Amino acid sequence: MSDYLETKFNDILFKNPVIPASGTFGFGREYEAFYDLAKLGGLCSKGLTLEPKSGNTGMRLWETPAGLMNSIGLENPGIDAFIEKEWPHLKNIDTVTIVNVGGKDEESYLTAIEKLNTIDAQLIELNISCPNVKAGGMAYGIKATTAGDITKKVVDISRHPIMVKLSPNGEAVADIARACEAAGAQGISLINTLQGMAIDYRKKAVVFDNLYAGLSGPAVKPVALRMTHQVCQAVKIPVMAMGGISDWKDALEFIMAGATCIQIGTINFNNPMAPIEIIEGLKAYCIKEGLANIGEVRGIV
Amino acid sequence: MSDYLETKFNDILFKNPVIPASGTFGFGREYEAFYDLAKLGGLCSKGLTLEPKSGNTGMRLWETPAGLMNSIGLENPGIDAFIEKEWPHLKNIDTVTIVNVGGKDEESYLTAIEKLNTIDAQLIELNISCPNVKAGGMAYGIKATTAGDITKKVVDISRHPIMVKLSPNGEAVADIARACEAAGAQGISLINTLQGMAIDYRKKAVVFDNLYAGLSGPAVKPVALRMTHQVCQAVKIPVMAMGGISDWKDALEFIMAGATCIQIGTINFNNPMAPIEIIEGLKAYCIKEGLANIGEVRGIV
Amino acid sequence: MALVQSNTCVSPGIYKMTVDFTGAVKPGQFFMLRAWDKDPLLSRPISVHNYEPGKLTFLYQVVGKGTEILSQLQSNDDVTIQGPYGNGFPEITGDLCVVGGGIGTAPLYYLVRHYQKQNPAGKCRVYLGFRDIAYGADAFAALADEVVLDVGGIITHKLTVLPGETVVTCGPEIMMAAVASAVPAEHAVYVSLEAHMACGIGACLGCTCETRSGNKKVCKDGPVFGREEVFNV
Amino acid sequence: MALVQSNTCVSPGIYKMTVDFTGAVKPGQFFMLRAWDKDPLLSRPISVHNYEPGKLTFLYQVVGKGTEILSQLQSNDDVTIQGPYGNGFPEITGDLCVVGGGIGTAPLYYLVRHYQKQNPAGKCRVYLGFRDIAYGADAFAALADEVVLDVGGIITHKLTVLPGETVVTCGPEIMMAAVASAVPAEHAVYVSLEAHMACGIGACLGCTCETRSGNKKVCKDGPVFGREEVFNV
Ligand SMILES: Cc1cc2nc3c(=O)[nH]c(=O)nc-3n(C[C@H](O)[C@H](O)[C@H](O)COP(=O)(O)OP(=O)(O)OC[C@H]3O[C@@H](n4cnc5c(N)ncnc54)[C@H](O)[C@@H]3O)c2cc1C
Ligand SMILES: Cc1cc2nc3c(=O)[nH]c(=O)nc-3n(C[C@H](O)[C@H](O)[C@H](O)COP(=O)(O)OP(=O)(O)OC[C@H]3O[C@@H](n4cnc5c(N)ncnc54)[C@H](O)[C@@H]3O)c2cc1C
Ligand SMILES: Cc1cc2nc3c(=O)[nH]c(=O)nc-3n(C[C@H](O)[C@H](O)[C@H](O)COP(=O)(O)O)c2cc1C
Ligand SMILES: Cc1cc2nc3c(=O)[nH]c(=O)nc-3n(C[C@H](O)[C@H](O)[C@H](O)COP(=O)(O)O)c2cc1C
Ligand code: FES
Ligand code: FES
Repeated sequence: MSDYLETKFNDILFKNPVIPASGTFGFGREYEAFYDLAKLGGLCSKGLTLEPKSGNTGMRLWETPAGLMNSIGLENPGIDAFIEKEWPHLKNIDTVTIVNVGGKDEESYLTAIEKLNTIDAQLIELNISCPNVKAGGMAYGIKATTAGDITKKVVDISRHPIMVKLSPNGEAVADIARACEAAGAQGISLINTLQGMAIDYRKKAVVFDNLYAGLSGPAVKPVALRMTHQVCQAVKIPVMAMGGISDWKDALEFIMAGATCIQIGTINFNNPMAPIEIIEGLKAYCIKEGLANIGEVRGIV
Repeated sequence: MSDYLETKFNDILFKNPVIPASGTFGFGREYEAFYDLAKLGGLCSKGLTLEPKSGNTGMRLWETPAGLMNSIGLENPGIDAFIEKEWPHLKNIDTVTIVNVGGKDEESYLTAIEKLNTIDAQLIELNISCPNVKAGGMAYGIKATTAGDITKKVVDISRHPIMVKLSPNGEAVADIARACEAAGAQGISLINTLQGMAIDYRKKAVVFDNLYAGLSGPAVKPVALRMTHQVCQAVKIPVMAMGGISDWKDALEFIMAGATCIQIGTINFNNPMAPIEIIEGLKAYCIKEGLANIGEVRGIV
Repeated sequence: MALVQSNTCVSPGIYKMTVDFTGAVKPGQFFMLRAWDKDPLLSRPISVHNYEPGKLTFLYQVVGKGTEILSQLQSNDDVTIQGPYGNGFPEITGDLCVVGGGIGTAPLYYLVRHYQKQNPAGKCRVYLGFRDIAYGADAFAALADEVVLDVGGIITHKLTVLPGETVVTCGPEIMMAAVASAVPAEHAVYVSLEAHMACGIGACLGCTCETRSGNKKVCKDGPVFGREEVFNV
Repeated sequence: MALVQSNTCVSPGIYKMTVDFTGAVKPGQFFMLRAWDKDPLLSRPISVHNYEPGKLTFLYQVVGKGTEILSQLQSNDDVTIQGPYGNGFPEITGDLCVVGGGIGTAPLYYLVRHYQKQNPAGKCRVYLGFRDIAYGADAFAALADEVVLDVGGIITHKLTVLPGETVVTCGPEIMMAAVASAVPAEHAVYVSLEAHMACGIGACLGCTCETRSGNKKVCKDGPVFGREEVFNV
């Protein structure tokens, strides 16, 4: 990609601001059949936890109007297996790799972070916002005090910059973002999924074994855009925004709201080429509007 | 309608549990061209405030995927004009009329409630959750303490039962519901609109003069259903649920989640006959399932 | 539900659709159209371009998802139409001067036809302005006493209103505002406004416009207003 | 994008669609189909019912919005297909016994054709069970050595597996489980699972099923599994 889209997230240089979102892109391999991953601004790993997790039982996906509910429950091979089996492949891709880390308690977060100190990841996305695991990160992510607390402890021991991924389900998101910034976070990403519920009226039963699940996709875009704007107004650290982005126009709106980078989630399932089309769309927009770099419209609203 | 759908909300008898939602149905007159309003379980007035309000300037509507954002800003003729011009018409309709009341401060809420003591409304919906007026109700609705506080004051002076309409934008909605119950509310309704944002990338500007606006429609259903379930688990007073209901199946899911009645909002715009079709659909469901009354599936999940 | 009789492209991006409909329809009224389920969520307001019993015609421009879907309808497809809604143009006596810009010319055709039927002796002149490509001018020429056509310019530059004429204008707001201030005060001027609409019937208050006499609903109190109500003239 | 060659109703609620496609396609694989934008949001997994170069056939049942939209496609319409995905059935040597239930018969037709091409001397027997109305039995009868058809009953009641047969089953999970426990241990039994899918390619972990060797993805590691992997037999 060209200079039109080059974007600095602190001192990390992204070729472009477009990054597939955690959990919607596996560890990238599946999408190599569609395009060269080096075209991406970066990519973000599936949410990892210290121990391997087999995820939630029962139904894991449910479609809603313009949305998708998921209850994957952080199924993942664990940090060790990731470092051994996925990282050697990922590190050779010419793009920024973000490692997404979840945890069930302080200790599991910290041990996971320590293990990641052994690899040369460029950015860690601290997931304190997964609504799908009972003893999970969201407990930290819905209150400014606990969010700040865990962020501080993680920042203290990590040799990598920490971007904290916020939940849309808690108290005022700007307060939480400020607490994370104060605790030393080098970036904020948002939003994780909105907590929702599905009932199968035919079966007279809830759809998900875990009762509630996470809503994502185009349906959530207005909420995600509002929260992105609130957080961009509240903090000085860069923001990586997501939530329902499905084309370059949506991506542009998040950038106009102040986001430095944007992540592409659910729409990957609808259109595997979406990230590439968004990159191309943003570039065409720069050319058409006579922008030297997309950064010229960042935060202009 | 028949006994299949008769529903008691405390001691108020509704012919059926289907009620058009505040702000999506004017004062009912416009829909009389489509059907006899007496077929409805009830109807709910546009949000009223003590003084007439001309509402928000600029764009007021914006479509989103499976959703609608609005920034009406509680345009309404004021309580006095309502009592004088609309109530005489409404009170003669053979259905339950709910009066929705918003306010900018404690005094305006209380004076409005006092004025409503002069008419024979059956139920008041206390709107502490409108995201579209700056000094508006939502300030009360997003914290349990303030929500409980205003509820108590209103309950104390109202001769009508008070149903408090909750915001999905605040702290844990179950806590807020509990606080309202403890303060003497006789019912809870939810959800009001989710706070969202829209940007018009062509104009490089925010869409709404008021910056943020309220999201409703099918897109929000999973969130509304989750909150309905949480609140129904948390309180003993009856719940009137809404948020994205577009057909009888959706309505049934909210009832299965524990709602006593359901309100029909945005979908009225898409299909003016929606409430009637929902009533008929629920009745047909009862017959098909051999239920004597829809209440048999209430709260079964 | 109405059956589509025909739906054809009459100019790049401009379609004319005729559907089965019989009922009382006034010029300046509109229908809410949909030919989709929930994506987009809302119906789309489209003015009456022409009407005779059994035959209701719309002229519309493809600008987004809704009009795109409409443009793909074929004969015998179903389209949901609700209406007619809105106040429509007032009954005009005396001479008529219409000023249309772009797709704003759509409702003026039925107005001119109706006017001529009501006022066989009346004179009717038509100004049409287009940005790039004109459409529908021939049809107006077949009806009106005079048609002034402008492409790429500013139609109000050409506008001279004759004594006794009532002026009706529909087009981009900026054009209608220019007409409203250009036409001498002794002429009545009516403008047809646009607004994003949800319900189309006056229930949602989403289409409110400020007028001299307070808020009005474009869908129900309008879309036609006297110029002095909505413009500072 | 692929062009629809034909799309016809073959039985109430059951459609057969043929589209342009050329590539390597194994029996038991599936494609992700869509003919809509974002309502519904996801593509729909549909098995390969038959394939020859230039001609890919699906057989599907209308059960909801997605399949409803598919059923309305006409010749020369576009449909987006991604695939083929999934492991497909293993290459079978020896004799073959297939057991299909309802729309689960869809992938078995191509399996039988392929099997016979690879094993000209092999014997192939087919059991087909339907709840109300049978479809496709004639086509199987034209290929297979024997077809046992059951409507309204329980197909496993009729099932006898002959020595040397490999069993392949696709249909409601309860039927496949019954087949899995009915067939003596010396026969290999393969089952084709269903799951709600978002990506279809192994990226979302939404279609996971528990197997003896841990979680597997139905879309990528399956949809075909050995019975001992997924059923307690
Ligand atoms: C009373 C009335 C009569 C109308 N008559 C006609 C007509 O006869 N022929 C015709 O072509 N158009 C007419 N319009 C405009 C037409 O309704 C819009 O172009 C249409 O709704 C756009 O829908 P869409 O899904 O294609 O575009 P969208 O994707 O919804 O929007 C595309 C662009 O059009 C704008 N837009 C959307 N809805 C409206 C609206 N209601 N009014 C104005 N701009 C809008 C959007 O802001 C956006 O810039 C009329 C509008 C009104 C209010
Ligand atoms: C690998 C695979 C191959 C398949 N092959 C065929 C085939 O050849 N022919 C055929 O008719 N169907 C096939 N199916 C099932 C088909 O994918 C679903 O029927 C379809 O997705 C339903 O979409 P819908 O929008 O019409 O229904 P929806 O409105 O989405 O749902 C209607 C009902 O179908 C269920 N359903 C939805 N998606 C699936 C799914 N992916 N799997 C199972 N049930 C589902 C829902 O829970 C609901 O009860 C296959 C499924 C898989 C996983
Ligand atoms: C199937 C699925 C799995 C997800 N897994 C994770 C995860 O492991 N870690 C995480 O931080 N977010 C996860 N998410 C959330 C997304 O990264 C993203 O925050 C959310 O989906 C909103 O963006 P979208 O609307 O573009 O999908 C997941 C989302 C989906 C749909
Ligand atoms: C145009 C519009 C106006 C509304 N006005 C009010 C109002 O005056 N008072 C109120 O309590 N809620 C108001 N609401 C919120 C609805 O009553 C309802 O809570 C919300 O729209 C969610 O339900 P729905 O998804 O079915 O529309 C309004 C909603 C819309 C779309
Ligand atoms: S569109 Fe609803 S009031 Fe006019
Ligand atoms: S459907 Fe996504 S992993 Fe199988």
